[in-house]
Amino acid sequence: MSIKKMTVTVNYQKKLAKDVYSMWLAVGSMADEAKPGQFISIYSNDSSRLLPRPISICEVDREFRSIRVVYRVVGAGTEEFSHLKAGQRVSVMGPLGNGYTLKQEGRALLVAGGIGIPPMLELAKNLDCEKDIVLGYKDSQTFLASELEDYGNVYIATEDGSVGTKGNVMDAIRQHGLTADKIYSCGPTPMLRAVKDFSVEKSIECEISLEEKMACGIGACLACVCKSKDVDAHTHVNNKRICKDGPVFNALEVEL
Amino acid sequence: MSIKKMTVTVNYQKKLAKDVYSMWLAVGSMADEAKPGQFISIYSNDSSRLLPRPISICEVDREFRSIRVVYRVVGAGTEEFSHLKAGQRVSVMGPLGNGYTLKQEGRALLVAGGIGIPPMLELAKNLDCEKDIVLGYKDSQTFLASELEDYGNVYIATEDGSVGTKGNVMDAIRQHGLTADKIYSCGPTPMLRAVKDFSVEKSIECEISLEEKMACGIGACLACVCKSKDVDAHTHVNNKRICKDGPVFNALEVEL
Amino acid sequence: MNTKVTIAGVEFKNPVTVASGTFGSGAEYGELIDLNRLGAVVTKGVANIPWPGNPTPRIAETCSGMLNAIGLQNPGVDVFIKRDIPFLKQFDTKIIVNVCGKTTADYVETVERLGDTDVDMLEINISCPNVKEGGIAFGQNPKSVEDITKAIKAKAKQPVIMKLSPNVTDITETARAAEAGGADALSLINTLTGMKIDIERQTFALANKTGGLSGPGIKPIAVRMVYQVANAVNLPIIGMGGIRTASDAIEFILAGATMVAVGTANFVNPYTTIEVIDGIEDYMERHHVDDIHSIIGIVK
Amino acid sequence: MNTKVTIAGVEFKNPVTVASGTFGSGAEYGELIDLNRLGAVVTKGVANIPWPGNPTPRIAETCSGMLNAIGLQNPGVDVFIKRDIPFLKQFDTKIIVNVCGKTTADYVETVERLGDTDVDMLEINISCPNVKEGGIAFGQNPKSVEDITKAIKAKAKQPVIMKLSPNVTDITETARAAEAGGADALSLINTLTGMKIDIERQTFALANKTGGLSGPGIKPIAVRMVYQVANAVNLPIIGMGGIRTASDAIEFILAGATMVAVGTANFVNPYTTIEVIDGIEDYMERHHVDDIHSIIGIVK
Ligand SMILES: Cc1cc2nc3c(=O)[nH]c(=O)nc-3n(C[C@H](O)[C@H](O)[C@H](O)COP(=O)(O)OP(=O)(O)OC[C@H]3O[C@@H](n4cnc5c(N)ncnc54)[C@H](O)[C@@H]3O)c2cc1C
Ligand SMILES: Cc1cc2nc3c(=O)[nH]c(=O)nc-3n(C[C@H](O)[C@H](O)[C@H](O)COP(=O)(O)OP(=O)(O)OC[C@H]3O[C@@H](n4cnc5c(N)ncnc54)[C@H](O)[C@@H]3O)c2cc1C
Ligand SMILES: Cc1cc2nc3c(=O)[nH]c(=O)nc-3n(C[C@H](O)[C@H](O)[C@H](O)COP(=O)(O)O)c2cc1C
Ligand SMILES: Cc1cc2nc3c(=O)[nH]c(=O)nc-3n(C[C@H](O)[C@H](O)[C@H](O)COP(=O)(O)O)c2cc1C
Ligand code: FES
Ligand code: FES
Repeated sequence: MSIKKMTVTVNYQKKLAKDVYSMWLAVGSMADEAKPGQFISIYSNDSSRLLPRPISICEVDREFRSIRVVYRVVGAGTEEFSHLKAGQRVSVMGPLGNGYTLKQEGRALLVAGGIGIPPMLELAKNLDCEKDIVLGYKDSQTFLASELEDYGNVYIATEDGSVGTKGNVMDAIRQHGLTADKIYSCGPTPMLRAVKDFSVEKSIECEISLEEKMACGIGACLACVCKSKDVDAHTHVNNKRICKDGPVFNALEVEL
Repeated sequence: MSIKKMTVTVNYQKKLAKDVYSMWLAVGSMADEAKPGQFISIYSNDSSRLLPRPISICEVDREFRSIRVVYRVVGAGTEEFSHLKAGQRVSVMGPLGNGYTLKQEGRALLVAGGIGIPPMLELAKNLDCEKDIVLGYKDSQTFLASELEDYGNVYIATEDGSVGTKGNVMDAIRQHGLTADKIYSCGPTPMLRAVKDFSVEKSIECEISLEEKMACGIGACLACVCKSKDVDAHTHVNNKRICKDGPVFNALEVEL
Repeated sequence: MNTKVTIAGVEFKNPVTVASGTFGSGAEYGELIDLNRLGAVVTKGVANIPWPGNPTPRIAETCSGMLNAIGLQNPGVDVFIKRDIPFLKQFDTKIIVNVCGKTTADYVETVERLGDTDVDMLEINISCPNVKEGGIAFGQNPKSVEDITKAIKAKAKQPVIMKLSPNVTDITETARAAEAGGADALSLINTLTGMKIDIERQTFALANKTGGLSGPGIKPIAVRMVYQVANAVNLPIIGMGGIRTASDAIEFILAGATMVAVGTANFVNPYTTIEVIDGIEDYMERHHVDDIHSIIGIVK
Repeated sequence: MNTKVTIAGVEFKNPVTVASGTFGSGAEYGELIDLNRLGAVVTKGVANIPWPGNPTPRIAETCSGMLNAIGLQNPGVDVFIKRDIPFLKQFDTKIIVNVCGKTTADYVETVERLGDTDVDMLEINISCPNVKEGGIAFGQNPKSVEDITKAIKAKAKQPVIMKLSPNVTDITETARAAEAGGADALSLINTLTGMKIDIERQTFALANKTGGLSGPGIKPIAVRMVYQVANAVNLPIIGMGGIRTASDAIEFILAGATMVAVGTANFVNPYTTIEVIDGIEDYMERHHVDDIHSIIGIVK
């Protein structure tokens, strides 16, 4: 697998919900090897903003060699991206990180919250087994839910109760009595912690995707570490690099 | 006269010669009072470039409340401006500086070199007298000459002799035996020095437009001073602010 | 909502002022913004006699910053008193006069001349990197900071703010020295000494070779120093260095600044001060802060 | 055209290397660029034993810069010797190992362990602002710079580069101290101590509170210091701090640097080093420079 940095063209951009945008990028060969759970680094066109914005791969179109990202505007970088129009150019590096390990038999439970939802789409497309997909949102500003319905049973939880279960993803899992042979998860740390506890309690294999501020995005700078249970083979301390050794980890490997 | 800073829309941009661009900006009320010899500050859209680029007013269209600038790409800022397309936005401040004092009787001699030529167009349009216009270029990459022909007799000098007189503007003035009741000039310092000497020798009133690196553009920071003959009323030292007290000076006021 | 702050008995209607040398004495920016809105105007440095300043080029752009080596050109305190103070008195804002000098006697002379005028405070620039004598030489040595502070305080009729240089190993040392000398407040940071080379002409971009680096690029250094000084001395701080938005200003306030000054950003956007004033109020509303004092220095 | 430079007897095919800590030991960037092109690879700091580094967040973006407080996480010199040196030996480039420590004994131990390995030079980091012990504490005091340089030189089998901190009042003092201690070369600058505050969460952006500021925004400070040091000591200088383009690198060379290192810019554009190498050649061609030595330090 080879990482590339290149300037690519925006094919299409669309607003999905309040502050949430979907953008297709014509990334050429970068699309050939991209896997669910991997991410790309997107760079600002403004030269005062140096660092890449890591954004998960939401979908891959190998035929048109394009990658889709779905992101929330939270600061200056994502604000800038949201103004990109079809035909405009942006620099990206990828594909980065390891991605999820696909288990094609049994029953899979995909659990994601907020802006952790996008990677679930390419994952669901690539998982050839029974899938329950639990999505957590703050309110009725949901996104990607209907697209995910094509690939599994979608259950929604909203904090304000406006759609689906009132509460968080764990409330929805309990309400619907969901269980599985493998759990795949992405979302805010408190959610991941709850999902991990659930997986431990039920002895279900569980993969989670983590987030941290990044500089290099490729494992060189040691900015983006998380605490690992064991001494890590690369760093020889209890630190794993999220950008290189992750962002997807077996839930048991890491401390949350 | 009131100075404004505002974000304006590009109406039209066109390449005039190698690295030389012409751009019309819809500046609203800024066009109402703009005078020949004044300039505007154009700001970069890239937030790593803080300082304004001072660019002379080349033409004013009061009906359509637009200002035209003609500029040469010499660095990152002008490079950025050259990519602006109709409909795109850019921040400008103006109108700045004092402008030329128009003498409407007798014979005027307009002498400009290189990227000092643009302010001559609005000046020529506003001078209601006989005009000889001497333009200096490096080579055959001339610009604005034919537009200036509508307003006076145009004489060209090129360093490589490809058009008009081989040499500089002074060579052309001598070759054509030009003289005048008032000289208006803008261009590189060595040229201004020669023009000043000529005006002194012939006892012709002469106004020249100077250049210096600017920060505020409005007279507050004292970045852009030139040496003045007398102690200046504002600064109380022998320094005048080009942005505020100029950029146009009586040639006798300043030391070059 | 209260945004009034008081420093050494002088009350400012809000904590926003301008950084010396970026705003003249206000006349030019007064054409673009309402000076009545400002907590105070800090003037360009003034000396006992007129100074011609440095040769040009005096400034150069850098990434998210600029270098300046104006060299403290100023018309001298006489003209200043006759022209600039009456101009500023027309507005409902406080007047802080920035004072520069080559020797302690120069500073003291200027401070004495200003004693009977209607200015509210004095800011003593002992940190200008662009002049051969005085300036930064005073500001890099704790002993001389203390001495000059004492000498000025002995004669000053208005409260004295000492303006510190960031070009030091440990800014808390010079801050403590100013405190020991009797300073009423501190302002920081002045510019960091920098250099730009024009590689095509193979010479310095500034006639003065070096210049002072200012602008958003230096903000993290300024915030760090304000934080350090706020936790080292018991003096109010006017924080500055790269402030461009209300968020930047709030960083300084949370780090421990009682007031903030907008410098280089005036050149980029002359409306910055007004936007900062309004933005601080928005922030306070959003965070339910009734009195600005309750957020000064709360990040520890 | 000659772009070869020699420092303390070590010949580098060109004057371009990377800044410690921004390039790991080259393995990751080796997937993107050809390491054979580089004059040298400078590794991430390594200590006598593994260090876990600081808690996260370890970095924060700033205007034209970034703050880092990695805290010198490293696997320890044993793993480094076993894994990273053999990896780098595969390439036709020089190996400079950056060494960190908490005490002089730590540094000396690591330097001794590296003595029998195939590394070309040692770069001693006495200027890291992000660790409680060692690091910057050594680098801000001329006396301790001289002492630690001597102690290391007494044991080092490879030439020793001392890496200086910009967080000092006068960098020529620490440079002279390193020279007096027997340093073979100097590298500068390390990062400037900075701070960023997250105003919404009202806390520090970095877990370590402060971090080191790097990137294009600090370049004018770095160029100034390289110029000052080049004119104060007789040692070759590896210049760094905000280099992003060949033009930036040439500024450092004209100011007096014999080599240049690309740091933060690797994160922005992993091809920076290659572009800088090619760009320096273009510049030399355009300016009819046959030997790079004829432009080192020519701006005076
Ligand atoms: C592996 C990974 C995958 C991600 N996938 C997505 C996704 O698919 N959709 C999405 O909307 N967001 C995703 N994020 C979060 C996204 O990276 C941040 O929201 C984004 O960087 C914010 O940039 P900004 O300039 O708008 O915000 P600012 O706050 O202005 O950014 C300032 C700096 O902090 C960094 N930063 C801020 N928030 C985060 C964060 N949560 N994680 C890492 N760095 C951050 C930025 O990259 C930048 O360097 C992902 C993060 C990681 C680590
Ligand atoms: C009153 C006045 C009127 C001008 N009118 C015109 C015009 O009509 N057309 C035109 O092409 N040019 C004009 N110039 C020159 C123009 O300002 C510069 O070419 C331009 O600023 C270069 O910007 P840059 O980012 O491309 O170059 P860079 O070299 O990257 O600029 C770096 C910095 O230096 C400043 N700078 C560089 N060259 C000059 C210069 N010659 N004068 C002042 N500042 C400079 C820039 O503004 C910027 O702050 C004028 C200058 C002045 C002072
Ligand atoms: C053009 C210019 C002129 C300055 N002149 C002075 C001065 O006369 N006296 C002074 O104390 N500081 C002077 N300074 C420093 C500023 O007041 C301020 O401390 C510094 O620029 C940092 O703030 P900023 O990044 O917001 O500009 C000057 C700065 C600039 C850019
Ligand atoms: C993420 C990061 C890690 C760094 N780690 C080290 C280090 O281990 N040892 C060291 O001497 N310098 C370290 N530095 C400092 C750089 O080597 C360099 O001196 C500094 O970043 C200035 O150069 P730049 O602006 O090109 O990045 C580090 C810098 C960064 C940004
Ligand atoms: S971002 Fe550099 S190691 Fe992960
Ligand atoms: S640019 Fe500030 S005084 Fe002219």
